[in-house]
Amino acid sequence: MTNNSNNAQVAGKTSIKTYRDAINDAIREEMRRDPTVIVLGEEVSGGAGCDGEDDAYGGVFGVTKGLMPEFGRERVIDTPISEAAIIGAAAGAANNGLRPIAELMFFDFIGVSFDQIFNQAAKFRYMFGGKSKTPMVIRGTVGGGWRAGAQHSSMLHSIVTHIAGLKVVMPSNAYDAKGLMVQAIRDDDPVIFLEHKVMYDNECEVPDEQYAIPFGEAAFPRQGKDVTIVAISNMVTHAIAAADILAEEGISCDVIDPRTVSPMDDEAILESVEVTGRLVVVDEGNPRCGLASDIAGIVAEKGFHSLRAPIRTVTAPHTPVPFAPELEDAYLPNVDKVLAAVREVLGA
Amino acid sequence: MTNNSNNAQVAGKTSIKTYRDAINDAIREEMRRDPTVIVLGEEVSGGAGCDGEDDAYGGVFGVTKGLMPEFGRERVIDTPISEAAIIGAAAGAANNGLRPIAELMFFDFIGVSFDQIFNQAAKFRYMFGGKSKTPMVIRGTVGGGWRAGAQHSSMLHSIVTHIAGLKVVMPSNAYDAKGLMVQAIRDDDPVIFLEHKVMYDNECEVPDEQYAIPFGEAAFPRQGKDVTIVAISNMVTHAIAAADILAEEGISCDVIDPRTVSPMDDEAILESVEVTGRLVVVDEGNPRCGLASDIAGIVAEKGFHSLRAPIRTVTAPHTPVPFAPELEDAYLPNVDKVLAAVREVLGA
Amino acid sequence: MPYQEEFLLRAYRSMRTIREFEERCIAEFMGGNVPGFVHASNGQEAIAVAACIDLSDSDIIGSTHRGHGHCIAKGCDIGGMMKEIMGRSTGLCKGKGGSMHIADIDKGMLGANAIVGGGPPLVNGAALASKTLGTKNVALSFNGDGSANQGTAMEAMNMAVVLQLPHVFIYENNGYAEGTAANYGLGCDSLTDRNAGFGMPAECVDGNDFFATYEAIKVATKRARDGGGPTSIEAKCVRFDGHFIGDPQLYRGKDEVKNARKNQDCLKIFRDRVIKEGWLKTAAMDAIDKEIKVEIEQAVADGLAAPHPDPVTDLMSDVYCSY
Amino acid sequence: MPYQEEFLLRAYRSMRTIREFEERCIAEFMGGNVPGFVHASNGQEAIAVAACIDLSDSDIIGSTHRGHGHCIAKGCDIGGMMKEIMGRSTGLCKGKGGSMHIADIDKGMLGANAIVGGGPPLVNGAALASKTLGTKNVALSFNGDGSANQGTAMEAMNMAVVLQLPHVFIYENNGYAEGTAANYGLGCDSLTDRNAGFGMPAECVDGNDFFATYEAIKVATKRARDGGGPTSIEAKCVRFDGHFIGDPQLYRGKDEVKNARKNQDCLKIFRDRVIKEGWLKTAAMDAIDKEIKVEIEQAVADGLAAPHPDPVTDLMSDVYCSY
Ligand SMILES: Cc1ncc(C[n+]2csc(CCOP(=O)(O)OP(=O)(O)O)c2C)c(N)n1
Ligand SMILES: Cc1ncc(C[n+]2csc(CCOP(=O)(O)OP(=O)(O)O)c2C)c(N)n1
Ligand SMILES: [Mg+2]
Ligand SMILES: [Mg+2]
Repeated sequence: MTNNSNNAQVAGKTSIKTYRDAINDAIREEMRRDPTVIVLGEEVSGGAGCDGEDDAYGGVFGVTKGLMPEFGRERVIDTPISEAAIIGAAAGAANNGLRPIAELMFFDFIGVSFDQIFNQAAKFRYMFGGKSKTPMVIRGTVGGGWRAGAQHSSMLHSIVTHIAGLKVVMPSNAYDAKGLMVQAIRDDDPVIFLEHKVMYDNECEVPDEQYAIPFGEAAFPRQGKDVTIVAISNMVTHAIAAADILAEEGISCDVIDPRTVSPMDDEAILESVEVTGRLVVVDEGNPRCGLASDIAGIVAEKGFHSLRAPIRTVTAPHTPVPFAPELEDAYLPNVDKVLAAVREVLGA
Repeated sequence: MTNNSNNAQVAGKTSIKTYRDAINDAIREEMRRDPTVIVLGEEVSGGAGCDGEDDAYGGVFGVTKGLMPEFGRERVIDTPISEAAIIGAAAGAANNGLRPIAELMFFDFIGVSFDQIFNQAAKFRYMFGGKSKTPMVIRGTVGGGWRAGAQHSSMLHSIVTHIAGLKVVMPSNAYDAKGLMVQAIRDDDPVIFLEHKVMYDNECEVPDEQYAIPFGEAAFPRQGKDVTIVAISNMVTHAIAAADILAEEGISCDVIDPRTVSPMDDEAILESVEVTGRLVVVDEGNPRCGLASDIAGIVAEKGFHSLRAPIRTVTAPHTPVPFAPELEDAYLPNVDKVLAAVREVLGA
Repeated sequence: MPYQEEFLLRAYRSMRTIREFEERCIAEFMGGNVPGFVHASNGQEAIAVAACIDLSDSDIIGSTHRGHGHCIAKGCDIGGMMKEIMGRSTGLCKGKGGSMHIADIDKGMLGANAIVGGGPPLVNGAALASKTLGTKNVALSFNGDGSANQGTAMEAMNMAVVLQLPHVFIYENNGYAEGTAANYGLGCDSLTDRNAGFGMPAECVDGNDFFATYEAIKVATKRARDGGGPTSIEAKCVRFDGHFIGDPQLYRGKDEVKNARKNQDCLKIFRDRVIKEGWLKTAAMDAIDKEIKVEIEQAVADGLAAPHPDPVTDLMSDVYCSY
Repeated sequence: MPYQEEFLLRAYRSMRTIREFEERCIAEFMGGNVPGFVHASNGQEAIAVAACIDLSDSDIIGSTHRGHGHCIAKGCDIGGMMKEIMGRSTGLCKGKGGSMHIADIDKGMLGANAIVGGGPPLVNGAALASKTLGTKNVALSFNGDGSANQGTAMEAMNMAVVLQLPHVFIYENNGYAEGTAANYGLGCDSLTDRNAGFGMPAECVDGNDFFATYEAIKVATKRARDGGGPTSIEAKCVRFDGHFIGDPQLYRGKDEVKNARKNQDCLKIFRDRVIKEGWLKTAAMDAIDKEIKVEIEQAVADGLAAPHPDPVTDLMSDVYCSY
């Protein structure tokens, strides 16, 4: 297993795979196994109605490449630019026997489809007294680093985490991405599956066979006893890098990757803080009502007596994502900011 | 001043006014003063194109009643049921010389208009390098208690608080409602103004003249030294009731009403906790990535050394809002839950 | 006789049940037995029944905030409905949904929807499932003149055409969206023409005439089932009550409702027609009226006697299938 | 001569500036000098210029992700644009916006929009301000064939009709939304007919023909200014480059782009026409071509030399007017 992979071990043959291919793998195998799994979204194949090649994109990030040639346009459905109708179609289909995987090319597009996500799909089961199930996955790319500007770089995971009825999955490496996607597809509830766009080419060792990683179980990419670092999605990369630097200084960090933020493995965090007494939370999202303060709040409520120092959160500032590279780099949490926060909670 | 009113004092004539009328007052006077202020939304007047009476509703909760007869349909604009177009029209008009007040009849309808709120109005100023201003108010009703079910009873303030570029205002009484609405209209940034539907008939003494309450300044409806209770919107009502009960037992509560949650008066909260060492946060919203944990997180980071007990949050559970009265009552925070939380942080 | 007697009696029974149910809902709401917001569909019964009478349980409908009639027409149990609307734990949704979120998946009733325009994208999904799985089920969405202006409804129409989904879009044009005239909210002269512009067959019918509505929807449903894609049916009709129960309706013209109840009552029109044509006897219909009165009476009594949900266990269950 | 020479030269200069700007953008992007996503509008110059050439700074346009041409046509400074696209602090938006969020409020350019369909509701707002304040300004939104299917765009059309807003909806139908054919995404046979269904005059023109496009938009703009409400203009055109710069365009037919560049180049068509009609001389246009080459060269050089934003002060400023 390489750096970013998870604590679990799986037997059998493995290959070095990118995050992109790991997700593609998971979807393809589930589609082979289960004819009710479909994929829909804009350019999930590409080339619909055109004179040139089919499957021209396979998703603008290439994640669904090859699915249409194998499963046909009936199961890999290019749609008009109508995100509300995409999510609605997925939700309605999920209530009627399919297991749709809907793509929001950028998760920033929840703005035009949010009602179908939070008032419809998320609430069916409860509103209808438990009599319906809505097994659907909404895939979306999140995060900065691509110089894509304010409307294509947001995280927004905190918003969906706020909504009861949604499960929110944020893999930080290819191994987790595959196992969590398999679980997401097999899960009977609506799952928001957020892929950080800077990680698509990240590789690690991934089992060839299908495996499902249960939701609500954190991974522990580094173990330690001086300070707990909780990080999510691409921030895990920075947390691990910081932990490795600090390890050389004799500071041992317990890095926790919740992997799914709803449900979230609170216990893993609380148990770690019981040992370390110190907590740094790293999240690329905006700070107010965000995941970082959510975790801080949980620990301040349930793990207060373990704490030996103020909690430190490392997040983006309370601004939109700026375009210019210098600004975007300053906006994003990075290794240096994690190091500074860890030193602060230790020095305090 | 009655129970719920704020710490500030204003000279001049006052009247007993409902929360509804206080908001109506603020809007009417601003419309008289400033011809660029307009109101738009569904049924803000009512009766458009009909044979019967005009101004038939004046908003479904009657908040904008009487405005259309005074200012005409050019400034009090009934719209089709197209929330994205309503918010967009307000935002575009705000960039071009008007000060629109757009109504989302229920704030639950952000789902169909969210892009125009969070990707457009909220981001213009930043994306355009400070070269535009977007002075608009989005009014919406929030909250439970009306047995209106899962799609008409949500709070959702935490979601807009997460968004940089939005200011979020949540008055807990008629006095604040008027002063904050005046400020909201005069403010040059997009303001989300959330009216809790169970408070429309609540009355208190309200000055007749216009006054603006600055954003980011908390009110202190009860002062005390044993425990800090931060509550927002209609939860202030419960916090005050709890504080009054506890006062009889000799427990003195410092009740803080932030009034605006973005910007929020962190300092008032931190100063109070410095004295009390104990914090209870009461919020009707859902718990995950919500305002309650946001405040808890801030205090765990910046006020940690003041804390003498775990923070307690009192929120709705992680479920949609149920319909049946027994269930909705169990869902909502209330005086008993606040009392229990306070006793817990004191007893601990 | 172009219709079988059994069919006509079934249609009449269904319409009368809706009428009686709604009128009783209004009374019970006024009497304090029904919490929340309730939107009654009395006056619009013919459309619901015309749309649903030929459907099987595996065909799907998606409804609106004004959904009782659609539920009843689709075969939902009126006892379970009444309990739901009263917020009882034995209601169709355990009391968690209420009037605006009533659903009955087993009957192919995908749910009322308290979000105007919320339904049509979902019904596309039901239609897509039918197409993908090859089940030949059709899906119908109910829409209002007001909800026609919601972007979600328009997106759904385009997508239904693009994917050739078996989806019949029914627009109940009752002249009002709350207190706003349909003619005001719709910028176009004809919603049917606007919908035709999306590339689907579109027809406008008199929604007070059960037979006209039935025939139009029958053609559309058959087309959908045969793989011919979506259709729009606009049915002009009258809302007999307020937007919500308790609405003072100041925006309506003097005598408008009175006249409509007299001249545009779809039940009266149905009765007159079947009697004129000699298809049914008055006595048969009167007998149904009596039976239904009893049934509704029973539903209300059962509703009032039904248990309330448990604030602890029911509050926290049914959020997820597993968590 | 139906057009003044000054007008024709201005039109040509504007179109040529866009062409040159876009081609240079593509080169600078490929050379690594432009960060992020860039969508070039070369091939579609005639529409931008036809729409904006008669507008004043107080008329408003709202643009799309493919907005450079609209900016230039509306009079934005190309130096400021290039700096913005390169992310420099002296760019039109201080480098905070970039290509997809470029705006210039002083020039009545309300902003590109990285959200497909994000613009039309906002342009309604600009039009509403004009109507309310009685300024007689008109507002134009640019839309694509793909964005036509976004609910926001359709809602905006209906609302513009209902409120009789001075808003001209321009649909640049370049045959593609990313790698999806316009004919696939649009379920209807004719977008123009679909838009007409909303209750506004709607016309389809050859967007490669500057003159045809100009005349149609002129009528629409005048109607709007005179209080006659909105219009839809669909202009069929060709996207010369990829959806984004770097797009391999596998979905396009063999030789499609080559043929289009040869036969459907709006600049060539313009030149041929004005020469055939004897309205302009080749030399005059060639001279403009040369001037523009120099201008763009200068814009790039200035862009590359321009200061970068400050990661501390610039990051945190401009979120609010006051907080
Ligand atoms: C998104 C949204 N906007 C507004 C409302 C409030 N609302 C409920 S019903 C209604 C009118 C709907 O009119 P129409 O579609 O004609 O249906 P009708 O009430 O006439 O049956 C409105 C505005 C809502 N529930 N959801
Ligand atoms: C809401 C939203 N959905 C999807 C996208 C991704 N996207 C950007 S441009 C585009 C195609 C737009 O097509 P069209 O409107 O025809 O404009 P064109 O690119 O042809 O100029 C898509 C799908 C987006 N930016 N916003
Ligand atoms: Mg209606
Ligand atoms: Mg296009």
